[in-house]
Amino acid sequence: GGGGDATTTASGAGGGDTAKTELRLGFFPNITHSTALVGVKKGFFEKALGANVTLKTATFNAGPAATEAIFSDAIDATYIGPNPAINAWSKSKGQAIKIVAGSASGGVYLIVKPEINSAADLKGKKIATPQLGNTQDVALRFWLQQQGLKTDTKGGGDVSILPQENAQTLQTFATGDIDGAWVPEPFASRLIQESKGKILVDESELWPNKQFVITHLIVRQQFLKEHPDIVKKLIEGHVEANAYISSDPAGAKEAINAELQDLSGKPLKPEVLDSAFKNITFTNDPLASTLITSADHAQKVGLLDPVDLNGIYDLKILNEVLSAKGQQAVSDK
Amino acid sequence: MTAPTKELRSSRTDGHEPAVRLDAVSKVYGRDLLALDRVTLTAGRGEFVCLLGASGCGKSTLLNLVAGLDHATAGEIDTKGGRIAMMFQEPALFPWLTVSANIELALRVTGKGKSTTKKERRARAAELLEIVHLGGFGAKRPHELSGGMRQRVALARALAQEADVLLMDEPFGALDAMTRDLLHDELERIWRERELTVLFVTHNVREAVRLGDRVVLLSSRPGTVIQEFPITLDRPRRTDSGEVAGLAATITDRLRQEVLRHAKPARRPVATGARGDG
Amino acid sequence: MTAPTKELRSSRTDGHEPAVRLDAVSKVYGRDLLALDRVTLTAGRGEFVCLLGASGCGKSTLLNLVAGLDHATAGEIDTKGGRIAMMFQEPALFPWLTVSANIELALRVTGKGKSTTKKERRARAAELLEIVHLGGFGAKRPHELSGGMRQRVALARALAQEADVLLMDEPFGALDAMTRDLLHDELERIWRERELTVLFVTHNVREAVRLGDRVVLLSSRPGTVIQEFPITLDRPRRTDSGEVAGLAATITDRLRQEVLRHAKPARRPVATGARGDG
Amino acid sequence: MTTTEISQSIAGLDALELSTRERRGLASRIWSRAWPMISAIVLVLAVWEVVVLSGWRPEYVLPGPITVLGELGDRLGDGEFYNAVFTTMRRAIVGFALAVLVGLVVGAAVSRVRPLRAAFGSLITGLQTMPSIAWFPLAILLFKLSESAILFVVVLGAAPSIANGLIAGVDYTPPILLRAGHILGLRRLALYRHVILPASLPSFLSGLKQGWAFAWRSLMAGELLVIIAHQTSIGEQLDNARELSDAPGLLATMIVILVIGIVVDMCFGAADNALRRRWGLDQPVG
Amino acid sequence: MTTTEISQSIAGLDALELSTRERRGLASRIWSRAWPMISAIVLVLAVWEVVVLSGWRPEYVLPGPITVLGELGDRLGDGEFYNAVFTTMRRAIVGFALAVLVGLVVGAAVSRVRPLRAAFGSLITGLQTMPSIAWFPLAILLFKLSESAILFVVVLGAAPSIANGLIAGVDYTPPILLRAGHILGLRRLALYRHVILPASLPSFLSGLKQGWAFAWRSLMAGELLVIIAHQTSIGEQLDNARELSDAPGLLATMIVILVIGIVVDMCFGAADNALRRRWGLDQPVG
Ligand SMILES: Nc1ncnc2c1ncn2[C@@H]1O[C@H](COP(=O)(O)OP(=O)(O)OP(=O)(O)O)[C@@H](O)[C@H]1O
Ligand SMILES: Nc1ncnc2c1ncn2[C@@H]1O[C@H](COP(=O)(O)OP(=O)(O)OP(=O)(O)O)[C@@H](O)[C@H]1O
Ligand SMILES: [Mg+2]
Ligand SMILES: [Mg+2]
Repeated sequence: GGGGDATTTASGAGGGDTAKTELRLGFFPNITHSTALVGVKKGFFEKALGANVTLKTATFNAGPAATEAIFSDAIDATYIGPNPAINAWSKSKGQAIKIVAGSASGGVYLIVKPEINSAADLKGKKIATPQLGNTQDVALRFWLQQQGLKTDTKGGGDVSILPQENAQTLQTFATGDIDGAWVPEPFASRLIQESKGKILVDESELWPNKQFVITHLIVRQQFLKEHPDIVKKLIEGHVEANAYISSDPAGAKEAINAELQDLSGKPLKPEVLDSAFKNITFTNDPLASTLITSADHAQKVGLLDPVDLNGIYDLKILNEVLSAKGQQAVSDK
Repeated sequence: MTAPTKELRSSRTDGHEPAVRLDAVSKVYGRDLLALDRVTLTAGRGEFVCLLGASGCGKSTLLNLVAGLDHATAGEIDTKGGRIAMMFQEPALFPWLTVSANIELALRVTGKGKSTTKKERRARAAELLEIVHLGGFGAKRPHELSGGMRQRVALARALAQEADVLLMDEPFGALDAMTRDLLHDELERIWRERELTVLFVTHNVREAVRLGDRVVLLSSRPGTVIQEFPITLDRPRRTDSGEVAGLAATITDRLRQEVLRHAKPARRPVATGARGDG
Repeated sequence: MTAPTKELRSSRTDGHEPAVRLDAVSKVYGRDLLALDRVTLTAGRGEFVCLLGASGCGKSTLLNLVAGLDHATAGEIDTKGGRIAMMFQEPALFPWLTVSANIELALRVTGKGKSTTKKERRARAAELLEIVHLGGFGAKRPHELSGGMRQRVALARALAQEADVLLMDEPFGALDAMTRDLLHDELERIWRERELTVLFVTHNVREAVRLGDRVVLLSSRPGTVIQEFPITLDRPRRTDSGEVAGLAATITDRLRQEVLRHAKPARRPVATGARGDG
Repeated sequence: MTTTEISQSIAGLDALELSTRERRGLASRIWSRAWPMISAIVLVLAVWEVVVLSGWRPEYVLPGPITVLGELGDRLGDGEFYNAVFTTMRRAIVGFALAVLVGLVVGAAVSRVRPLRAAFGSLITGLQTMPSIAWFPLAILLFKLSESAILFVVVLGAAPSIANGLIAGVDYTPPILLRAGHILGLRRLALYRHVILPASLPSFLSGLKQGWAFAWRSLMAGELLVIIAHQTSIGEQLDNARELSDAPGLLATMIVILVIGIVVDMCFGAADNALRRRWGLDQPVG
Repeated sequence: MTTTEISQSIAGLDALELSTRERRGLASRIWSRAWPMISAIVLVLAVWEVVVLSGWRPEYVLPGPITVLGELGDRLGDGEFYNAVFTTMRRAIVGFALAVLVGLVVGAAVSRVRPLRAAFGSLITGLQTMPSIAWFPLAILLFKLSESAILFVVVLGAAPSIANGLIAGVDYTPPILLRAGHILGLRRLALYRHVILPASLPSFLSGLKQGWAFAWRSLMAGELLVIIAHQTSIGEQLDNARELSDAPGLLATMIVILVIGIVVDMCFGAADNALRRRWGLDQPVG
């Protein structure tokens, strides 16, 4: 495929390393995408890509748009959550994308009204999730199933699950229309701080090593085939950014808020940023096992047709980069 | 059928209480088109007044003012004669209603019509359509009628209103002589029966003499009353009678003078003369 | 001004090549309203044919068919006479154009008009407005004119088309006698100059006699030709001349018979007779 | 032949023609309306298939008509689908009916009361341009997580359009008809009911059509607002298809939306044709 | 007084009246149009404040007018805001202009060519009911992440409406005018240009108005499609405010959208009034 318009000129023109090439990178203006925010703000990507590759960024508000862009050859790589990645993989029958690195983990909670103290109290209550069949939705359903509470995909059962946008969840929780929500940061922190919610479940408690994937980096397979060198540089920048975040959290937070301000005009409130940032771990490990387990759970609660995730990961480059830095390799199992 | 005697009905205003009175009424359109210039005119209760005048002299404007559809620029208009019905120069039928429904609507809104049932109104509409010789056309829609037929429906609708004052703007302009004669008779009969006050605009001088108690001549733009002719011929009159023809000839002559006075410099340069709107 | 001699112009069709020919033309509206019943009629090139008939007898329908605006149910229509202009029963002016622009549009579209400049057309429109005695009204919009004035604009527009066949549907119905006389003269002059073929519908028998080479009488619904009167009076004729009046009286009598034949059972029950659409 | 004979024979002919016309009516008339549509559909499908076959984009991005129609067929075989259509149609119809009511009242008031018009006239178009999502917070504030919240969004989307259609109709009512009504003694509400409303009908009808489109689009957005137990809806399906990057599902849902839109338009079209026939606007021209 | 004197004196009076009228024009006429609007605004703000003061909902869910106007004021003081308005208006105008072009061509073709109408007539309304998000994948597919993708969505949103307005206008053109045009020798394109288009102008204008609303709403959605670096837009601000549950920001953005909608409506209103005056539709009735 070849690019047609101004923003995509040189891409796909062939693997000429000397020619000036472009890397079109997508991400969301969202704290779980901090690796990208920091990487862009602090110039880690640009530095890694060098003079011959121009970085073009595109921001999206949600996974589907990013997937559409990848499918349509409009971007080459993007930070994205686990669900859209699985969807992109399964819908394209393993042709469209590869996960090349992990980015963030954790930071997902079941926040409930103060009077709710246990799973049993949830009977007859309304709990929101961001989207039917997404990671949080599946996690909630699976957890409730384990607690012996019945649910169905239409909001019926012992606990009524209402998929709605996170922004709407903030409002409906504040007005008391829902009793709780299984949401990622920064919404979890906002529910706690603005509407006196409390944490009933920390999702990381449910996973081995208290880690599970929430953001990772995917690339277009075609691009990966044609420009493995550029992908490698991208991953180098990615690893640099994550290293910076763990070495200088304060500086990272500053960079994150500055970039958010740039992109959406509004930075996060410091206390929200602090609390959210604390709850998320930034890691290069895509935590492959958690993705596979999550997909398994989704099948169990009836939200996903059986899907073969074999080959969704391509961590060869990441491991090269990591070993060059003397870090431990990650696994795709 | 208890019509007042002819003598009483056809008399001039003098003794009567006026039903319509215009006092030095002027009308300016836009900035400077003077359409009516201090027109003073009175129609007594039960009087049949015909208005004659050249094309564009302000006859329709005058009727509109009397009907209260437009406001006079100067002067006063009194219409104490009761409720007003009007037949416009165009039929102005409602295209979304059948012919019968157009008339029924008028029956429904007006006076005693309010207490009638739909069936009564339908029957009455059919009667009115018979009067204008359109029996059997009640179910048609206006666009299915010929020009003259539409005009007759408009007449039936105006009659349906059972008003006290009837303003008619060239009501029979699109009719052949025969139909016109028949309708003259009908109109005269209804006028007598209901003691209507009628203001009747026409270009047909014989028609004016045939119907009117009085014929009022308007000058060309700006319109103003130049002469009034009381018509004292006995009723019923006939359009083709010698008396009517004679009187009509007199009035036509007077009208001709008036038109010629305005159209002074013959054909082509008539325009500057005819403008008169400066 | 090189008008052919009067004798030649006012003759009947016989020798001439026909400009308009209707052969057993019938028109049915909807399912069963027979408006025209096997009408056969010919107008020679340069002939002035007047159509007379009661209201609703199908005159407008006939003109529409000749103009090609509607399709005959049966029969054949030939219009070899060249381009056709038409004046409708209503003015049918374009409300979004000024009076002058309405005429200019006609000038622009028609024949040689295509090669004229905007300025020439404007000047020509002003001339035409003078002819219908509306000089100085070019900048007005149709709604600012009186009924009769609009009709005259429509006439000017029809003349602007410089067609060979002119269909006119009660063109002077809304005009006073004086203006009408003046326009009769103008129309006759233009007819002579341009060797027009004219089909002229009117309710005014005198007007028909004043203008026509031939007067065709149509019966009431369904319309069909009942009689033709060749008018051999010398031109120029005058509407109020004795000869015209005499001939008009004859024709009126014939018309009256016809109408009475149809309207058999007097006033009220006329309806069933007048329906005739079964 | 006498006149009566002629007219009888014509009536006879007419009856003859009529019966054939009606016989044609059952096949030929439908056919004459259907063939352009069918050929259009075939054409579109063909072009689509050619584009897909050309390999311009992989199947998972731009699936071919066969895949999509297969997907659609699967759905048509599933009871869930009819539930979704039913739920959405119910909401659309209820919301639209409410919007018509509101639009009628607002349009009538604003079009005839001068200060109201000066105050709110332009606000109507202003409201019309407000995207549905902007109303979500307010909808939830007012109606909690109930179906009423969805209807609220639908009404806010469609009513301005309907009001505007009415206002345009009122503004363009021929003055001569208003005068005729006035002379008949019709005032205010009666004038409205007997003259202005019927005279504005064509414009009102086209406002209704636009209103339907607004209502439907608002509904598609609004159905994501509240997901009510055991009720799938078309809006939800559309969103899910997009969320799951399910191109065939998305296209199938789009086809469903198109078909519903076309059917609704045909209803409006029928009303419109009836109106034009009655008003005599369908006369031949030349 | 002779006639000329009278008409002169009337002209004089008229001139007098005119000058006062014009002097009033500068203050009073604006005032007479403005006061109902101002009072409406004051009324709305008052009701709003009362509701907020009543403590019905917490301030962060339903902020009061003062907070919101403060927020709006902040934005008005910020260059960013004008950039956003400028970007969005530019897109709206370009998209709308394209939509007018497309709508005009499609409307003209469909309204007069019978098979086209049978084939695509109903499809137009069908397209109109298609929510913008359904077009996103196609837009990205065709135009990548460029401004063209946004414009594509805007045109698809607005053009059907404009085409429908034109079609309705054509359908309701009085046959007598068509006949007059036909007799003048106007055929096809010329008939279109000189008769049908001007006669449909009122309906077309109202279609344009609806089209603008569709264009704007599609734009608000479409601006989320591609966020082009360093170009904020109103659509984006609206979504951000929502995403961040920033109630004052959301309301401030809604006010901006309303104001733009109102201003645009006033432009259409001015065109409309001019049209009605020229056509003589503003005559007194009684
Ligand atoms: N609405 C209007 N706006 C501007 N001028 C008008 C308007 N109506 C009428 N006029 C002008 O007023 C004058 C008188 O018009 P009016 O219609 O009263 O004449 P009329 O006597 O009825 O003529 P006709 O016999 O031709 O119907 C004309 O010069 C006309 O141009
Ligand atoms: N469009 C139509 N649809 C149905 N019937 C029509 C239509 N037009 C005319 N008619 C009928 O055809 C007959 C003849 O109408 P037409 O208009 O030709 O009469 P006319 O001779 O011009 O009458 P007038 O002198 O009143 O104008 C009438 O009975 C009328 O009802
Ligand atoms: Mg008049
Ligand atoms: Mg006629």
